[in-house]
Amino acid sequence: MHNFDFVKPATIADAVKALSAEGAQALSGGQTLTPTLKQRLAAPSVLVSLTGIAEMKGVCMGDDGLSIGAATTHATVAKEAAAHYPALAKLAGGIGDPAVRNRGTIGGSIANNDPAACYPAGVLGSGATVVTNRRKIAADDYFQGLFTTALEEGEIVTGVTFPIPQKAAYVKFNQPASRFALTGVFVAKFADGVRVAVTGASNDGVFRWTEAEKALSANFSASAVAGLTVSADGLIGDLHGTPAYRANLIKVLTKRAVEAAH
Amino acid sequence: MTKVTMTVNGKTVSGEVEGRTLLSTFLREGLGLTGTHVGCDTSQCGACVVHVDGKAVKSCTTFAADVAGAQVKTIEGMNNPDGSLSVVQQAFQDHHGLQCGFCTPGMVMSSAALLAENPKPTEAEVRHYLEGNICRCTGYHNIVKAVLAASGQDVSSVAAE
Amino acid sequence: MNPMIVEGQVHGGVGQGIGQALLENTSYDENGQLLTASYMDYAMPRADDVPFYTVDHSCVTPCTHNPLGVKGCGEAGAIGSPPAVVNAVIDALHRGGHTHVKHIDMPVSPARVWSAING
Amino acid sequence: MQLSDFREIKADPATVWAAILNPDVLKECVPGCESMSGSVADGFEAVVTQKVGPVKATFKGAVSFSDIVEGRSLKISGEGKGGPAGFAKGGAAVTLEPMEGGTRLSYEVDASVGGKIAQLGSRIIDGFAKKMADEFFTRFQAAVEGPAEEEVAEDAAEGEGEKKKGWFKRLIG
Amino acid sequence: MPKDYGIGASSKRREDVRFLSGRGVYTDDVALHGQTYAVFVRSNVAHGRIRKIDTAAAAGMPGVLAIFTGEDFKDVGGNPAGWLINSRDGTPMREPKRPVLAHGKVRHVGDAYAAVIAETYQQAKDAAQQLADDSDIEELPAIVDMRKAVADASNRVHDEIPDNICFDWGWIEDNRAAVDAAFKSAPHITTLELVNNRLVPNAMEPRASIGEYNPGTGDYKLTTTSQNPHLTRLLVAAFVLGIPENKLTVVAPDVGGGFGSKIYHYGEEALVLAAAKKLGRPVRWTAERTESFLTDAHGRDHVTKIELASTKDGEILAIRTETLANVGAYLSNFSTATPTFLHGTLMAGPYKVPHVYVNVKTVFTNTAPVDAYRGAGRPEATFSIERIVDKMCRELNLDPFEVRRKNLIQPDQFPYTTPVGLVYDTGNYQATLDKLIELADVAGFDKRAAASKAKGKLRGMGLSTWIEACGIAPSNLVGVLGSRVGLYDAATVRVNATGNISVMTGAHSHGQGHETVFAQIVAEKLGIPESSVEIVHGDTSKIPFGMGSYGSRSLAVCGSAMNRAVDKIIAKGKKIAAHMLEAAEGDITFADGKFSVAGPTRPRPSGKSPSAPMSRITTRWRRWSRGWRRRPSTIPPTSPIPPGPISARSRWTPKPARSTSPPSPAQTISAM
Repeated sequence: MHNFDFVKPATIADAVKALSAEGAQALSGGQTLTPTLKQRLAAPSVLVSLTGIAEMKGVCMGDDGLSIGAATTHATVAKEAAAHYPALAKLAGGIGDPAVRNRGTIGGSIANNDPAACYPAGVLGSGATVVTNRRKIAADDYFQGLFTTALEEGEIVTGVTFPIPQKAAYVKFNQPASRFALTGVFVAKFADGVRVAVTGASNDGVFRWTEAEKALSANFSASAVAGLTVSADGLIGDLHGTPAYRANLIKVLTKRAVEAAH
Repeated sequence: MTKVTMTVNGKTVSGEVEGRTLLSTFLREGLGLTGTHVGCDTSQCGACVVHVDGKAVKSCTTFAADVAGAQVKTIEGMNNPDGSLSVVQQAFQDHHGLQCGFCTPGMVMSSAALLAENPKPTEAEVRHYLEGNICRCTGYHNIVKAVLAASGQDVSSVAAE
Repeated sequence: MNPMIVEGQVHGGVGQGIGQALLENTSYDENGQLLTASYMDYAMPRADDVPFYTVDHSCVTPCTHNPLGVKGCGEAGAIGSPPAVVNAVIDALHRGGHTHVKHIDMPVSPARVWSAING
Repeated sequence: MQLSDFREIKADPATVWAAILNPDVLKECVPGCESMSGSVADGFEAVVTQKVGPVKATFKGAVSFSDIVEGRSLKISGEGKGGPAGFAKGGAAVTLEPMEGGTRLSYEVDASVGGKIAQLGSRIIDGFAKKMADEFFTRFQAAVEGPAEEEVAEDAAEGEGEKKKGWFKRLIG
Repeated sequence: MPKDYGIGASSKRREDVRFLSGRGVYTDDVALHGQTYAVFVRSNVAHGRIRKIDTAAAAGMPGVLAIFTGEDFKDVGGNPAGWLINSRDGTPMREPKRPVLAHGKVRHVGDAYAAVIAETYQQAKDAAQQLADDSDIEELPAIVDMRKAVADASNRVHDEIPDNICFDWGWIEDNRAAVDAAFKSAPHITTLELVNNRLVPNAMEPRASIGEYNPGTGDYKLTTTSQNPHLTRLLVAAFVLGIPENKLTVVAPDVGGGFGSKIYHYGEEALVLAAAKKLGRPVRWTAERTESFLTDAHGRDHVTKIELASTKDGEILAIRTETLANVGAYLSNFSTATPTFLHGTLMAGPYKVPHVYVNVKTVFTNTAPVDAYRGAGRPEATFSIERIVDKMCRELNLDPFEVRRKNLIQPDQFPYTTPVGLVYDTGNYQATLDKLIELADVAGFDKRAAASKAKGKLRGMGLSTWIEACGIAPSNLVGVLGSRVGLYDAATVRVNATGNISVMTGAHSHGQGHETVFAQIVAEKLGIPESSVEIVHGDTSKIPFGMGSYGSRSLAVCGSAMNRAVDKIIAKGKKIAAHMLEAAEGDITFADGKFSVAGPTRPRPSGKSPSAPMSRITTRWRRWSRGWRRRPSTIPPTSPIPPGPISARSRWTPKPARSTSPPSPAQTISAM
């Protein structure tokens, strides 16, 4: 690992200031970034840990829905969101393994926007709002493709607010080695329609399966998805599954998610 | 170099670390606590699991400076005060839950964390909880059995050893 | 010699055999780049990939080549388990009507089973 | 990784051809390119920085041209060493055909990587390479023919009176 | 009632206490004063010609102490293959040199072509990157696919090997015509093409090595992750660096799993020794996991076409196979034995097969070396046989249990000579099969399958029956077959003055629990508590020359050596006891840790106790041997007992089974 200065600010303002330094990089749990640094695949000059910022931690139910601080660990979400948004809590409880869940954070996950990460599916599938130190960004605008988000230079995610659907579920098919999602589908039924977000499958990262949303909005049952087809174009093909297999998984997992939704 | 102070196995320790110093490096090289092992580069094998403020974390994926002030517990701090094996450790020995011993410290730390959270886990819960700890020797059979036994459950009906 | 240790050896071998049959594969691309160079892509068996099982060694025939009459056990589990697992998968597919599937190469991953069924 | 695609560019083949061989155009069009210098005959030296999620790597290498059929087709090959990340190689066989209102540029891209990026990143390499190729040819198209209509309209609304040309066109008059 | 002590008892493992307390000492846990760090510069291309390695910039970087390249080792030896195999035409296999560091060409991704030694790990890492940046390696087309490697001879892994084939082995060549004839006349033939997937052993402890050199004495010490420290010492000393064996100690402390991958000697071990000598300081190296994936010997990787000839009711008539076996870029130490004598000789499985012919072509490719991984050859053979037997059952609509039962060797046929050169000593395969059918509740399977189906799932049942040949030996026979080392093992048993026992063994534990199990043997035989027996292993300066642990051999071979050494101890003890107990040697018996006079207890002339425990014998012997007490005349000076502590060393190489058709290459065989 190349060396760097390590700073751990206590406020968002101090974090933003620290991140304005040349070569500064935010660290929010570091379960992806740290292995990357160990491999010398990145060499920031300053690492700014965001997990010491109290105002970015915690799970809180409010009028807009469930607000989760960006520095809240997956383990905390799994525990504290369970009463309010069980599908999301279950998603958080299925990320990585217990030790990873005790360090990794929701903010770190969605800022990274790994195409196989679970949280992007939960955020996009819920139609959540990503809150940064500068603005609020709708999930539909936030995720912009492979490892790409709407975040600008110096902008950090401070929290995410989830509207609570009537029913929802996340079903993930593990990549057998990394335990990332080979494909994962988040289905959420709201009063005004259904959202379906797919992770792990596309070269462009998380996306909404609009045909299924339409079909499920009309009839929220697994059979509504049965007649749909998923194109393999643009889907990931790797050691663990072909694009055609992932296309199949999208459909199968969507059905399972609909059946599991409660 | 900056100075960090934390409590390791009940003792307050301080040391000079670089920004890049990992908790595993600090424990092994700084404090000579070599029971915490490093078996991979990508935060998956779990041989390096320790407790930070009571929670299992991978010390090879945690910067020492990030846990300054924390309570850290390593495998060396797991024995009973009289030096005997704790319940979890004893269960691993009784049920042959280890062979080469390399993954064992992380496995014990994860198991202890599980039992702290969930004192009577089911077999499926044990297997799920240990998915971040890779063992190549045991086929996990006796590890799962040991954890169930450590929770006070009767494992005599588990498929013969 | 020590039944607990003998069975532990068999468990370990079976774990690796199940790994070979269902999960593990070393993959080089056509340029000789190793694509499975970490646990991110090389699927090691984890605790939730294997079940409890019974090991029995009651049918004893002592070895005649050494004074202790002992036979080795370290590798046995890894030798016999892969074909047992693959035979079981093929059997399951045949029982499910997929009788066109004659063989699936290891590791018999879900993706390969799906391809075999649909191929 | 291999892929083929085409673009229909609103410029004549001679203009497109000149753009392809221009190091300034390549510098602007290769995503993350920090410098590009040299000549078609001897090849270009290039420095390219790529950021993919947490990974940030700087590749230093060379771009060369081969199989040149003047005004018609050529192969652009690039190869760069990225320090701890390993190396990346890629090539694009480009063919120009005149069509009504411009040029049809078709390309066949192949890319390969070695070292850590191959060992650790195989799942995203194809997607990333595709994204890079798309971005390169999108930028190239924009450089040659100017921004897309809606962008022009937007810019115009902001007060820029003159219809924008592609910067390459502006460069060459 | 299960035993609670000695042989057959499930004694708890004594080593667990240190492992569970974080007090195990693995190679990377060893910290030495003045230690330095080695980092290897590894090829990013699978196949390339080294044009230039410019070390100047790296050498000037902070903390850098030394840099090595292939040039530094071009005159030392290569790391050899341990088993010579001849091709079908009688020509010996091709053996390219496997250098410490690649020279001229790099042949797989991860092939080390330079190493940097620095004061800290990070400094070494920085300089290694600089060196990589300053190296120019011309990438050549990679040879990856075995079929293409054999078909296209224009591209070569080793320039001097024209067809990328190491050898083309036929087993047994003389049987080939008969096998072909059996296929010609067979009522049914089943054919299957299959792959034994390539695996990485993945011991959880990555490989690590520390080299030390004492300039005052010229002594070297290598602390390394090895399953067999003596073999490593032999290879480093006799073949690679030419260090006199008496000047090199190899220590394998606690080893975190091996599964084959730590049998072999690797270039990193030679490098840290050479570097330690150059610097006069300890030099350490520990693999990152990715380095392990790139450079540990891989396993399996066979592509096989197997054919099985049978009657319509499933009686196996003949088996014929053609296999391409990958050996990777270089020959690892046992890589040539694995696809041949550990694979071809098992190709009859546990069945009565009259005709078997095996053809194996081993192929060089631009991939990591492939060698024995847990099972080594036997899993490949078993997978091929058991898959094709299953396929045959399906084709002929036969019950897989009954077909196996019919073909399994019968209990009264042992010792059984197979057509592939083995003699199976014992077994009762039918009884094992019956037990399996009972335990697995085969009768209830259809019900379980139906229950699964009702839940939308498919349930299947798979059966496999197989042989595990273990403890490959005997030495003289494997020597005839091409092995360049004997496959015996050794143990020394020493009775210490206080009556406790030290056992020095050639076998090395990397998870098997030798410290516990070996103590059980000795304790049982001597009738003393297991806690009185100490097992010493893993240090060539302390243990007799043994071949280490692999191939399920520790107990069968080393355990037998130990057993024999204990017998010698008892024999010695009897001589002393005869004197002490005032009886004839022939009347002394040994049981429960005590020497006694045989027959009904009778009063001794001196009136003393009629038995003596081992500790008293030892004390007495020590006094005699040190001259503290006069050696009794009942033990004449010509007695074979040498002076010194009571200790005995034995070696053991398993005897071949009696074969009915000599000469037969036989192994000791055990069957599950």
